[in-house]
Amino acid sequence: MKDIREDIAWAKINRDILGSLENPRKLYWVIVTCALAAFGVGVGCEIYQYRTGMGVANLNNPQVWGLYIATFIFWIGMSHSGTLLSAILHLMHADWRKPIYRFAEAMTTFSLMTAGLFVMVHIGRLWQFYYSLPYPNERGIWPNFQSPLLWDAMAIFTYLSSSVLFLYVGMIPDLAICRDHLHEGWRKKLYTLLALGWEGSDRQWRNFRVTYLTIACFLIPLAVSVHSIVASDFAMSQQPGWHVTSFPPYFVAGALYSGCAAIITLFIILRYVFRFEEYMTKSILKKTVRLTFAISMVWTYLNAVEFAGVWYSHDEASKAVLIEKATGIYAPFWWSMIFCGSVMPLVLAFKRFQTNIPVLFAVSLLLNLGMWLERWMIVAPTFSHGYYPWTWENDQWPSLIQWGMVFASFGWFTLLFMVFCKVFPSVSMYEVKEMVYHRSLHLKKGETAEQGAH
Amino acid sequence: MHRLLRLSILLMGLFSAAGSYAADATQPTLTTEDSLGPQVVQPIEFPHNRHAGLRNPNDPTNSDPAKGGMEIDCQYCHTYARRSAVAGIPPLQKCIGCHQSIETVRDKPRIQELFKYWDAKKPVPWKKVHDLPDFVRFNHERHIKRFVEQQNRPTQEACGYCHGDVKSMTVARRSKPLTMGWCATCHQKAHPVAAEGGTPIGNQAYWYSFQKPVADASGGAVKAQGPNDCWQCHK
Amino acid sequence: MSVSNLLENWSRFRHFHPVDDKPHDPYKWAMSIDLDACTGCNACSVACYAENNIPVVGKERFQHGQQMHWMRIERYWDEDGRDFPDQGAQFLPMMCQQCEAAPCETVCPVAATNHTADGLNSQIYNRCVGSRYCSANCPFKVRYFNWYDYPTTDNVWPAEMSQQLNPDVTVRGKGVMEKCTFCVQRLSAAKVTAKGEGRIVREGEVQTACQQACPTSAISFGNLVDPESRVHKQWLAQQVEIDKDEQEKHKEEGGSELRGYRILEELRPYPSVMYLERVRESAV
Amino acid sequence: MIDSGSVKHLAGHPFDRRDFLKVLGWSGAAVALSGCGNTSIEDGKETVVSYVEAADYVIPGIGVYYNSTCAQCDAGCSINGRVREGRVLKLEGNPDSAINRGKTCGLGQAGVQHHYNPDRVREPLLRNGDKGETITWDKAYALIAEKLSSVKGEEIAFLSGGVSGHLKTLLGNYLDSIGSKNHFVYEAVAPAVLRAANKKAYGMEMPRFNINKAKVVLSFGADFLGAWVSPVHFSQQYAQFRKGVDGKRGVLIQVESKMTLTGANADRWLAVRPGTEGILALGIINALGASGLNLSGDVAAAVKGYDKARVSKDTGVSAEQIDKIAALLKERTPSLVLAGSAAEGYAHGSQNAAAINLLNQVLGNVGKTVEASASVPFPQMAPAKGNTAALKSLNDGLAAGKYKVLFNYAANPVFTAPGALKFKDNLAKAGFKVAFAHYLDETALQADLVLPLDSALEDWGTQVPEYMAEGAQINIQQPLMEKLHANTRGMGDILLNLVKQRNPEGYKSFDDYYAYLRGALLQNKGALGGGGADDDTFWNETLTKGIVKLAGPAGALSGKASAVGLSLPSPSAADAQYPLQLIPGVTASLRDGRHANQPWLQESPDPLTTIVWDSWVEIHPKKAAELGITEGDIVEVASRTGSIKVQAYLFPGIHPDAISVPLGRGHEALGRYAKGYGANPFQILDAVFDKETGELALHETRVKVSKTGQRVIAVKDEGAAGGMQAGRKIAVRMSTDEVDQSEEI
Repeated sequence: MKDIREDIAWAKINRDILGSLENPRKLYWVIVTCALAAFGVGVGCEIYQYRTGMGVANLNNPQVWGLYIATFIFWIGMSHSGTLLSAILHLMHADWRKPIYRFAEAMTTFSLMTAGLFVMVHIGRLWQFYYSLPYPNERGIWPNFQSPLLWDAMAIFTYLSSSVLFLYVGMIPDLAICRDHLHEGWRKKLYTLLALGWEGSDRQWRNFRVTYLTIACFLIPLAVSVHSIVASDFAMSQQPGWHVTSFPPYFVAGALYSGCAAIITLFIILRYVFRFEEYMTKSILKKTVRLTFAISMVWTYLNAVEFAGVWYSHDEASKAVLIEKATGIYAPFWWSMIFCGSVMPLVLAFKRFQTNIPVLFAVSLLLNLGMWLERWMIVAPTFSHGYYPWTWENDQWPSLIQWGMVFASFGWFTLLFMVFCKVFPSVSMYEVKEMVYHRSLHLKKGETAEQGAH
Repeated sequence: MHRLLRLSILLMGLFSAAGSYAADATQPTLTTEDSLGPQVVQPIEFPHNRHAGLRNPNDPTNSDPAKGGMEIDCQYCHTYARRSAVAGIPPLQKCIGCHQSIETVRDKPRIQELFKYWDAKKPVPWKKVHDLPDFVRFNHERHIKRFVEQQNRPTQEACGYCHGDVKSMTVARRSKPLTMGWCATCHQKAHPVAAEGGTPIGNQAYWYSFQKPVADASGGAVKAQGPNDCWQCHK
Repeated sequence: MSVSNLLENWSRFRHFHPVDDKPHDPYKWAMSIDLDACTGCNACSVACYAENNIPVVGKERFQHGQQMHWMRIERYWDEDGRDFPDQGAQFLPMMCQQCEAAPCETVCPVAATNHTADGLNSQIYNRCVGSRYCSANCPFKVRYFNWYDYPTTDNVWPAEMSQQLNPDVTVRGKGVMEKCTFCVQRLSAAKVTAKGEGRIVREGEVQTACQQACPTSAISFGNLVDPESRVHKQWLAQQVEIDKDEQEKHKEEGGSELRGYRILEELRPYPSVMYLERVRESAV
Repeated sequence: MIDSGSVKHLAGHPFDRRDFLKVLGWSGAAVALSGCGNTSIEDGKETVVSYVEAADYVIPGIGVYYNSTCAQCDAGCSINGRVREGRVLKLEGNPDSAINRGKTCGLGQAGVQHHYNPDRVREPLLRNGDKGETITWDKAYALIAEKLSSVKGEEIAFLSGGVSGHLKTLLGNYLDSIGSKNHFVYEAVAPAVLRAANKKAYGMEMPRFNINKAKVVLSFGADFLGAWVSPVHFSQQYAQFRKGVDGKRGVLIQVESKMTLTGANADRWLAVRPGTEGILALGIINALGASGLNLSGDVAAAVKGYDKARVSKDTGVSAEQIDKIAALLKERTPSLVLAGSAAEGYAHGSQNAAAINLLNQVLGNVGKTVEASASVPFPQMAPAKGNTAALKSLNDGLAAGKYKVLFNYAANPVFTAPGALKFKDNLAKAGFKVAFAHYLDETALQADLVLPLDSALEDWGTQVPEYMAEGAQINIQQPLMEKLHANTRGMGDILLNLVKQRNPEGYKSFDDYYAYLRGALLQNKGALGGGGADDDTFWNETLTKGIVKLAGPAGALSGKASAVGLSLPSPSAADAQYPLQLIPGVTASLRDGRHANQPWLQESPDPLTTIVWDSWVEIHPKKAAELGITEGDIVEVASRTGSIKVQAYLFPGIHPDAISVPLGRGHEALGRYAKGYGANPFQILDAVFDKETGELALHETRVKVSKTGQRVIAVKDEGAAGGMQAGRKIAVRMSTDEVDQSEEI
């Protein structure tokens, strides 16, 4: 099985991929409509919550965070695989990433944007949000640089802006192709503007390569740090179940894991919707699946490390939280998380499933469910079973407003992502051409060698 | 490539320089059209200038209202300021106390209005001119004690730090911004280390910046006058 | 002002551990609560509602765990499986412990809660953006969030009742965190009076609302720095020191014969509230 | 400035102080709702209203303190109200009062919510069909005069709660003037049996109990820290008692079937079989005798049958425990034995109380920890003590159609009368019913004419407490602020007006009740300790202090608890149909329910169950397991009289043969914070009365409990861990042999 056919003509590549900007399958419009509707639900919830107060989310003391923060971490985590595919694999010269890195990178950007929304939704006085920004003000006071939440805000903002930049820079040659091939209209103007006068000269290519490489190098530590910092929100606090040294790598692993799972899901959708069967081949899917499997095992290992660390420590409160997770009211969710996160990926170990699209679609969704549950299981049980027994509680259940908001975030993400894929080429044309070229060279070399042997 | 690098370094430098300048230079200002502050319509247009304004040296009988005031001390009417956190408005009784024996102005419309309230035993519904937000605690008594009693400054000067030149106004207007940054400008300039009576510095509040801690001469506890933690002024 | 300040004070970042080498002077407000005298009658809690403009949230919101009582009375039972709790119940008034190294302070993104020179843990309502991180990190869970806009909620403060509101205390709107302040409005008033007279606040001059109401005088409150204060003497007699995470007396074999202890002291928040253990007669 | 210890004295400022209680335009007093919303400076939005005239000491921004008397219960605590800009903000205790010494309870703290309550009646209302029609006071007075003119004196009945002081005098005068002798003084929860027993044993109804002087307190269901007699006073005594006489910490033993707040604070809490308190008392006397204490012949004879085995069997208290208690009582003297409402509430309540008082006598406590109390030398001002026998007699009269006109003041019998009396039905038989009311409570809703009263913080009055702490004292009640509602009147003013209808000449010199009160107090200036002072000085000083302390000798104890005639029934055999004893719980904050419309009290968790805003039934976990009941099950509690539905709460502090439902909730009227919350156990009380005094036996209702199948989540402060500490050092306890309290401050 080949990653890509070596004999695709460049013109065909242009035609196929530019086609995705024109006429997707009907399913595309179904998805966009559903996403829009889901997002609308969230808007309604937020308006109601903003006007009435956070109480409508059925948060309480001590359960002050709930699904908003859990889903926030989920989306931050989701963003990591884009960087993995586009930057890390780029540096490692794994060329099979080429047809899929663009949409992965877009996924990074949009999931960060979704995560950012949750910060807003979560905050009690959204209208005073600007207090948390370090800007010069007449009061002469700064935000608290000690707070992991502030680090968070900064890390996410930096990561988001870098990701956008990376996505954009990597798109420039393709934008030029779009510019050159599209009919007149607003899109042509847009591409003209964004392509920055790209002509494909040698000098341009050289500068482009260096810039792209530089940003990729810059982005990798950012990606690691951003989720480490999100982990610090918990690890830096003092609460049982949160104050865990291994949280940063654990979070990063979890992030890559959920990101990879999401890539599988989106891979399958895009492949169908935009008729990318030629480019997003099953062979590439298989590689992604294997990567996912590897990461899932890392995550499982780190999970075990965390449990063992707690279990063999003298921290009775943390132990109590762990036992509560496994046996208390959250037990069904916790065990589902273990099942989805550590048992489900074993399916991916079987070769026959590694290219079975329906199975992979289902499994990838379950993996993501598991990872979402993981975030919830980090946040909620500590609140309901913290240091102070008097405030333990087990009847807090997120209200429909919270669920609505979580639901809507998927709508918002899908909406952004789908619109992006329709407006911009979601498969990198120039990189695919490169790939095809390299593969054909390789093939030729192989053929030559073969002939020589004869 | 190098040019690009140089350009970005230059840009970043410019940006941070501008940012830090902006951070240091932000000064609170009034946002009204003139420097006297917003106008407030009062039930009776009380002429502060007539009561507190300077006497006209050429008019010993002080008969012409257009030309001079009577130099009444602020605290003659606003007696609560030295005794309480709030300055308050004097009771109607106070106005009448003088005005019932000043026959010359009895038929003036404003005075007639005043007596109407008095006869009905109804308080005058004055509008607040200097109205701090409800989460702010400001203590008049402390400021009067410090400036007027300890440092012997003239009342009008001391009150004027926050209330402006009221003696030149008719109806008082808020001519200072009264914002947090504005309070701080004074408290940072005018309150360096004091030998006695200062409060030692906590920790975090300073770091967030409000007031710079200064070590005293002996190198001992760090002391500062005036507000030094948020709870001094916020309630 | 601000950038230079930021840079200059960088080195002071958390440098001043409040309980290290520099003791508070002239004030360090602290409390001690005698659990042997506390009867669990709730007078302190109601007094706190009256003094601090605490909203009554109503049945439904109480059920959702959204109650706002800054001072709660906890009731514990013995856990030895007897049929009857024949040594009575254990009551514990719990409010913000005004920790010296408060876990809530470091995590607030906007510095709405921080330490005052008097050793209080201040909460600045108007600075709060409502991230609720402070509550998440509070080991005692004594911070209460305004889940709704109580001032505009029906029947919380109808027109007549709003006249009872204490003008010295801000009425909190939705989205801000609040907690026990050790009645800071009373403290600052007392400090102003004292300062006007060129002295520091004397023992007995200021009481918190809970202390004032407590029918058994189980609560003492005062200036821990002042050697004349009852609180100072009590802490001394009980050998409880504010900057310890484990008291010397507890290190000895066999435990101590003194009653003073602080809750969750081992987490090193250095609480400013000392409790005195309840005593039960061994002869019956 | 807000130094709460100091009081700005009024003395030396002659003025008509009522002028200064005016509310200073309160928008100017910086009480804007939601301080956080207003983030910037505002210009000319708020109005600041100053006084027209002001006294020197009235300074905006500074609290002025006035002394008055708490009217939330009858204990007579003196309060000190903080007034700012003319609004009363908070009530503190008055340190000069021997009763509460500057302290208050939660109920007292909530007094401001009575005053500012949004559901107060504001206008006189006349019944028009199902509706109340607003009328003027003149019309109301005229109507009363008209109705009274057509009936005879004995056809008029006046029902009131406990009244004392000048109000009582004036009321007496009014009743005389209309020729009625039918004054019924009714309190739903009152220690009436105890009063009678005390009268017998000590010669006075309410002697002084010196808990602080006792080394051991053995309390038979007296909830003196919660709701019994004078809880704030006893709480202070309790604190001293715990510190100990001669450094020896006092020991509290509580004997009761349902744990009260006092029981929860006991060193030893004994779950006794309901109704066998007297048997246990006699058993302890017996054990004391056995351990060598000298018993007089009749006592020894009376307790002869009460050997440990029998007592232990009857009461459920182990023989070993009885021995321990006897040994402790013998060793540590003086001690104090208290008979509380739990012991009194049975058909043999008087016998129980007598047996308990006998124990006191045997221990030699009389004269040491039970002392004669002082009394006010004006018998006409002494409190009219309410009881339930009065209600029964009124009810009988109403049923017989004896009364045509009924006045009602400070009582809510439609809510609090035992269901078996059918009081509401009988009430309808009275032709014209006048209710003097703060709220439209259940009784006021049945009235034909409702007259709105001033709150206790707007009204003048005097009050004489039933329980005198040290010397005798008369408490002064004075307005702390201007009336909130223009058309409410003080009860004194109303009575004065009514009495003037009958006797205009005798009262013409009094414009209002204030003048009457002032006149009456000045008349007795000498006796009240103001001998030399001129009238104004004396009056101002009296108001400043808020208390008139009376010198004079305390009475002497007389009488003797006698063993003669003591006959205690053996515990009743199990009743198959109604197997459980219903114990109506009297909680410190809600009591008989008159203050249930004060939201602080509704939201203040019950100390033992931490439940708020609702009623519950306490069931012992074992019993609950037997019945298959878990927490949150809605159960039906049915007696012979009726049934209520209420949520179950598993409570270890209750005898398995008993259940308890708190009183005070389950209002059908009263106001927005009371109506519809919880259930009212008064409704299902059987009409069983104490055999000697005719008092309602509150604990004698037998019930059965059955599940309805519905469930709720209990609204309570307690979390999922219940009362457990999970091994963490949260609320810790030491035993007396481990602790060294000698160096304590």
